[in-house]
Amino acid sequence: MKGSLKADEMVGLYRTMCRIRAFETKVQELFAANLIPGFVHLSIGEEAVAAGISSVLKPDDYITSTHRGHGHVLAKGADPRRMMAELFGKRTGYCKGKGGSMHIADFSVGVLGANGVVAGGFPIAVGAGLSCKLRGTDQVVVCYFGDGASNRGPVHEAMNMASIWKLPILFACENNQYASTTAMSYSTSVGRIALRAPGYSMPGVTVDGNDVLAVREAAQQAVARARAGQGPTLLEALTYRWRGHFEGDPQRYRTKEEVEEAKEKDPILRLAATLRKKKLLSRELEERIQREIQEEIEGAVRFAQESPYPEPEEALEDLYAGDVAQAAKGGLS
Amino acid sequence: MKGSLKADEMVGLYRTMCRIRAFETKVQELFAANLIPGFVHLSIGEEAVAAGISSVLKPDDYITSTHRGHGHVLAKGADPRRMMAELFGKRTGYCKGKGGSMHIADFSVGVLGANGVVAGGFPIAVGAGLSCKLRGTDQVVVCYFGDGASNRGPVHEAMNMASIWKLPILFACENNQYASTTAMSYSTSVGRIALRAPGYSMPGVTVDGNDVLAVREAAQQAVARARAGQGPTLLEALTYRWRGHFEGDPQRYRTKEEVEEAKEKDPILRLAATLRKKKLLSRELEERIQREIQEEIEGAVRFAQESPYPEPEEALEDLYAGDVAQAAKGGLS
Amino acid sequence: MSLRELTNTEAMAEALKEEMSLDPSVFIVGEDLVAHGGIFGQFRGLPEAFPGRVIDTPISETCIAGAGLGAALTGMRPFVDLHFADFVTTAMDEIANQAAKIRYMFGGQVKVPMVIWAPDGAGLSAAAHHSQSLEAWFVHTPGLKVVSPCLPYDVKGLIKTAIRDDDPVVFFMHKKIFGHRGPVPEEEYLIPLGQADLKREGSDLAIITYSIMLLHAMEAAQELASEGVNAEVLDLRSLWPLDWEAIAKSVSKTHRVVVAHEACITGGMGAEIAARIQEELLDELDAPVVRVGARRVPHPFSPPLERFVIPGPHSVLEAARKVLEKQF
Amino acid sequence: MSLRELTNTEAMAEALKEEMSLDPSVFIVGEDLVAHGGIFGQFRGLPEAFPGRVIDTPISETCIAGAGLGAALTGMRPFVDLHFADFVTTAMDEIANQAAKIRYMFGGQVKVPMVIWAPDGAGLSAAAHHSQSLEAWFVHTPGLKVVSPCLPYDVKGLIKTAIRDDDPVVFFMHKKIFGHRGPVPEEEYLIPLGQADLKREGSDLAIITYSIMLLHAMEAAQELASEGVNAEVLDLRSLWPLDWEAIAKSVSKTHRVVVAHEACITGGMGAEIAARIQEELLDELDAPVVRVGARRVPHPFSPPLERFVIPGPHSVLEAARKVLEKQF
Ligand SMILES: Cc1ncc(C[n+]2csc(CCOP(=O)(O)OP(=O)(O)O)c2C)c(N)n1
Ligand SMILES: Cc1ncc(C[n+]2csc(CCOP(=O)(O)OP(=O)(O)O)c2C)c(N)n1
Ligand SMILES: [Mg+2]
Ligand SMILES: [Mg+2]
Repeated sequence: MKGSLKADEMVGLYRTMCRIRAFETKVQELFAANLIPGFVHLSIGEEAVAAGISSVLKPDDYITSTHRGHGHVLAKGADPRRMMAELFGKRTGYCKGKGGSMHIADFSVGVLGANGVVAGGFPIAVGAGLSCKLRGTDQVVVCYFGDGASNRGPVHEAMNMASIWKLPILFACENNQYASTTAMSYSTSVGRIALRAPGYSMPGVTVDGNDVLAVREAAQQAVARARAGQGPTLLEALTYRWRGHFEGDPQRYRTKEEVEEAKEKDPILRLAATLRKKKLLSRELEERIQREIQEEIEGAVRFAQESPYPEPEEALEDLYAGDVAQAAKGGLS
Repeated sequence: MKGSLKADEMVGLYRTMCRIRAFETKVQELFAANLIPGFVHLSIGEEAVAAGISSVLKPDDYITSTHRGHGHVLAKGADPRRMMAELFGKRTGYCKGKGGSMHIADFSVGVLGANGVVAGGFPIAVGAGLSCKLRGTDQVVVCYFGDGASNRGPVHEAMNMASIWKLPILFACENNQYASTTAMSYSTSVGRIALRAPGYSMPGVTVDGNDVLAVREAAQQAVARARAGQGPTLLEALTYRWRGHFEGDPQRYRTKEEVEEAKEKDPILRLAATLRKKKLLSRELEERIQREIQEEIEGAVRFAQESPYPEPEEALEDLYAGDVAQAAKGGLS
Repeated sequence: MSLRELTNTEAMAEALKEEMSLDPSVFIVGEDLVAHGGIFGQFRGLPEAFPGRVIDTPISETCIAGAGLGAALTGMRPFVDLHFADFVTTAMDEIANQAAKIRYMFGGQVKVPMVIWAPDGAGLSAAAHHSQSLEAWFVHTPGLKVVSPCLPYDVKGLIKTAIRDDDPVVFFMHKKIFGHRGPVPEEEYLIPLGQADLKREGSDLAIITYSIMLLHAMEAAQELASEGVNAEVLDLRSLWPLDWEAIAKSVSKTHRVVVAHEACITGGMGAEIAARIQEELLDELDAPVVRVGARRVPHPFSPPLERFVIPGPHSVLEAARKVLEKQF
Repeated sequence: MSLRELTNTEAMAEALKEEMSLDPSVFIVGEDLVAHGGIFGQFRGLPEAFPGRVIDTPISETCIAGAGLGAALTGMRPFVDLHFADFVTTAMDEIANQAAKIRYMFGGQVKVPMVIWAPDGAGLSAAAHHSQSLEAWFVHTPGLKVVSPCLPYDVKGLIKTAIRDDDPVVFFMHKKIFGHRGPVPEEEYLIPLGQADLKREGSDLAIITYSIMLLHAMEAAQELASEGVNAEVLDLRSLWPLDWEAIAKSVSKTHRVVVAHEACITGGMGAEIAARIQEELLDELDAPVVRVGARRVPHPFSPPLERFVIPGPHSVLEAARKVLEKQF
């Protein structure tokens, strides 16, 4: 299986992971420099999950994302310039500055939205899956979520509904072992989230989430199953969050050593090593990839910085699609 | 195990089931005669579950009940006179007429309340279990629920929390195969609710819910486990609802034959046969039991009928325990 | 226009039937819809007429509402039945944090054409978990539209419009009005959201109301008429958008106002309307606006208690008398 | 009384420490409390001082709130931390249908001594899911008490009272006030629920407010003073029970009233207060009551947008000028 991956696909996975890493490393810097308002949650170290999964999706497939969603969104094909502009709160951002880091969406590439509410994407994913089924398309939906999210009620309702209706959904758990300050081993009544799948008569698979090839392979099976009308799959990818829960997190709940140890399992270095062994990643290619990415990210930052802030009154736009927009503006509000 | 039950305990189970049946059969008549307002959900045919479980509980153990709760409440030791008065909406009822059939509670015998919201009892049961643990008592909590309830989100959150904290809870599923008009085989992604227990690392047991001895035995193990601080158990009792979902239900979702067939598994007749075989239920004893129960139920009806309705202004009482009661009355409300 | 009499149940089913015939993206989802055509028969005939488009669910209101949203975001027009308005409590995140905000949070990228429908109201001894009127929560939630009509004509027209509307519409119908009959044209028609309807013209006082209280207000107005008082009754039908022009017109004409709903007075829709009337039209008032609504307790079960808690025609009458008394 | 200056964070932690020392049935439950002493440090020191009585949970707000209720029904006094007020949407059934109604539904059999605490409010570019002020929903829900103080003195006294109160108290604190300092006596004291506090005496106009808007109102009042206008500022502190006497006194004294909160104006607490003032004290008003609050949109992320949506001192000032303008 892994062997059957084409060379350019493998390099593509590498490039995707590097783009996510570069984007978020830049965000980290910009946030520290007070250039990004609000709160930022980074997925550095977890890039293999989004990269592996998105590599088997089509442009019109859907994803629902989380508060830690830059990677999901980038991997699904969103434009880093409009993402960065959104993080800056600029009018050229995906949400015209109304959303920020926790609320990025790009409906044109199937991103149904990040979400500020943990597990908020589950019911939406079920609805999107039901919609695919009712419209008779072969689209699939990926519902990203964390280990912490797995204990919220909507997860249960969504998995049950997806199963009884055989909806084309991949429930993708990024198990990074913590939910904010809380270790999964404390909060969760089962050692592996995937062990809950039998309760919904769906396949439950746990993979090494730092091995992008393993993630991709498992996702491929799940997506094939979904497209074939056989229903949802629960895929759990074991990984680790390198940064704090949010930028600025004092992280008293874990040791530096634990973090350093986890960093040794860097999914990017790991794939790089594999590629080099297979002679797929020459020094020149690698330099070119990094250079292109740096240019792209710097371009995104430039775009964001040069874009204007929205005018205050724009806060009253985009509430309603229908003709009440006027009424709402004219009203007391 | 079954053999180790004492004779009077077995007869006690029989008596409990007959009391529930008699109470509800009377309620059915009274409702049909327009003497009971609102809505009524009867558990006729399901008596073995409440009877079997309550037989292993102590008076200070807790239960949370459901919209179909007369049996749970009676079996836990509530007074049928005050129950009946409540169903009539009388001032002498458990809730002074404020609750009705779906909202009976008797805190003096550990009944933390029926509930009009399906699965509404789960979080309350978790809190009661946590309270037992924090107070260091050996009390246990039984959380009754239906097959339909099993698909609601709070069930998931509650089972996970109960498990991680090893709370003394028996999650008791009365699987009567329907939730209102909806068959469990349609709504539920797993053939047996108990199969969801491994997802919470707790024992999951399915028993014949028309066999009160089997229910009792399984409950006994679960309760022993809970009292020993080993955590919760999910017990599923397979049974059948003889009446409509509510009194008046046209029941287009199932056939008369299906109902008739199910009635052949009457839990009361079944125990009666066992008792007779063991020579524990002479004709005289049986007649005495039935006579006593009839007298008790008739007494309850008389009590209810002779009791006064509350005065309208009593509607403003019992909202707050603190001194705001006055404020609330004096206020605009 | 030829007129027939339909019940609200029939008017609602007819509206859905028409919209489902016109637009294949419309579907209905909720608990216990198929076997009995909904608990009030409001979907009768539709499961047969539109196989696969009336969808029974598990008991999972959170996910039902959220699934409606997910479907709305991806090309469908879901009509979500929440079973009882009291159970919106289990789907508040999906309604108030997700459906209401998604278009705005995402900068207007997407439309959210969904209806969240629920029967509300008291009067059937259904007690505290099956009797509430919670519309005020949703009026206070930017991004939602809120509708609560009473008569079959309005129900039909507004159901059709709500389905065609590209924003999330929370649609309440009082559970005691399903059997209420009224004229409904055979011809197709729509009623815009945000348009009140003057159900009775008058000059001495205005009763501003909606949902079942319309019936009580009409009864009270008739009683007042027999006493020589000419009350006008304004049926809001939509609570958001709110037809402020119609309200202002009634206030400026009558100078005396009662606002009546079945929900709890404290913090109810009547507070918003009264506050705004005094804010914008204080000089027009000859007496304070008087609010009618439920007392601030949960709904008790026993009939004498419930009758005491919820308002009826007598409450409107009492409020009207109070408003008429005052002479500036 | 000897006075020290404490931040709200410190005042809150001290109140909890005192109550937990006095009463072993008090415990704290919620997400992410132990490692960092709560997201604002509001529980700092407590996990160590009271082992096992500050309890971290999974992300399960529905069950956290409901578990608080279950514990309250069985002899404990839970203090439930809901993390962010926005997430009450996930626990509305437990709060509004269960905790609020249980005592009443069951005929007064039981007490429900629990506090449901959450940080609310905007101003940190936290966007639509982490910025709301939702107190109006709970004031509209019979059975709940609702508290929302601003200054450390009030926070400490009200946290203690809320814990000792035998009814469910929903307790909001604005997330921008945690670092705000103010005098707090060393000696123990309590502040009754339902008692407003006149934070500034004045005769020309009354600003009725609570939570962070108190700070904005004080700033506006100072500005007005420099213009020769003497504004009085009434801090409600509790929203239910509501100190109607204090409101009536301010209204009757000043005849000009602004009601200010950060929540959305439409259907907010200001609607209730304005409606009631005109209902009971219309003759006292020299001008309409003017409401200040957020515009009716979700909270946008970008600073210029957010500043435009939520009210500040300038909004109070503007409203005050409007109220002062009018001459009857
Ligand atoms: C319903 C809800 N509860 C709590 C929060 C606060 N919160 C934001 S992220 C988070 C932890 C999420 O953990 P996990 O699902 O494992 O995702 P991760 O952050 O590890 O990617 C929490 C508690 C929230 N946003 N929504
Ligand atoms: C949250 C919620 N959703 C829906 C209902 C309406 N309802 C009442 S009972 C019921 C069916 C419950 O089925 P089950 O849990 O199997 O219990 P049973 O009635 O079979 O005893 C439904 C849908 C409700 N009361 N609460
Ligand atoms: Mg995590
Ligand atoms: Mg059932």
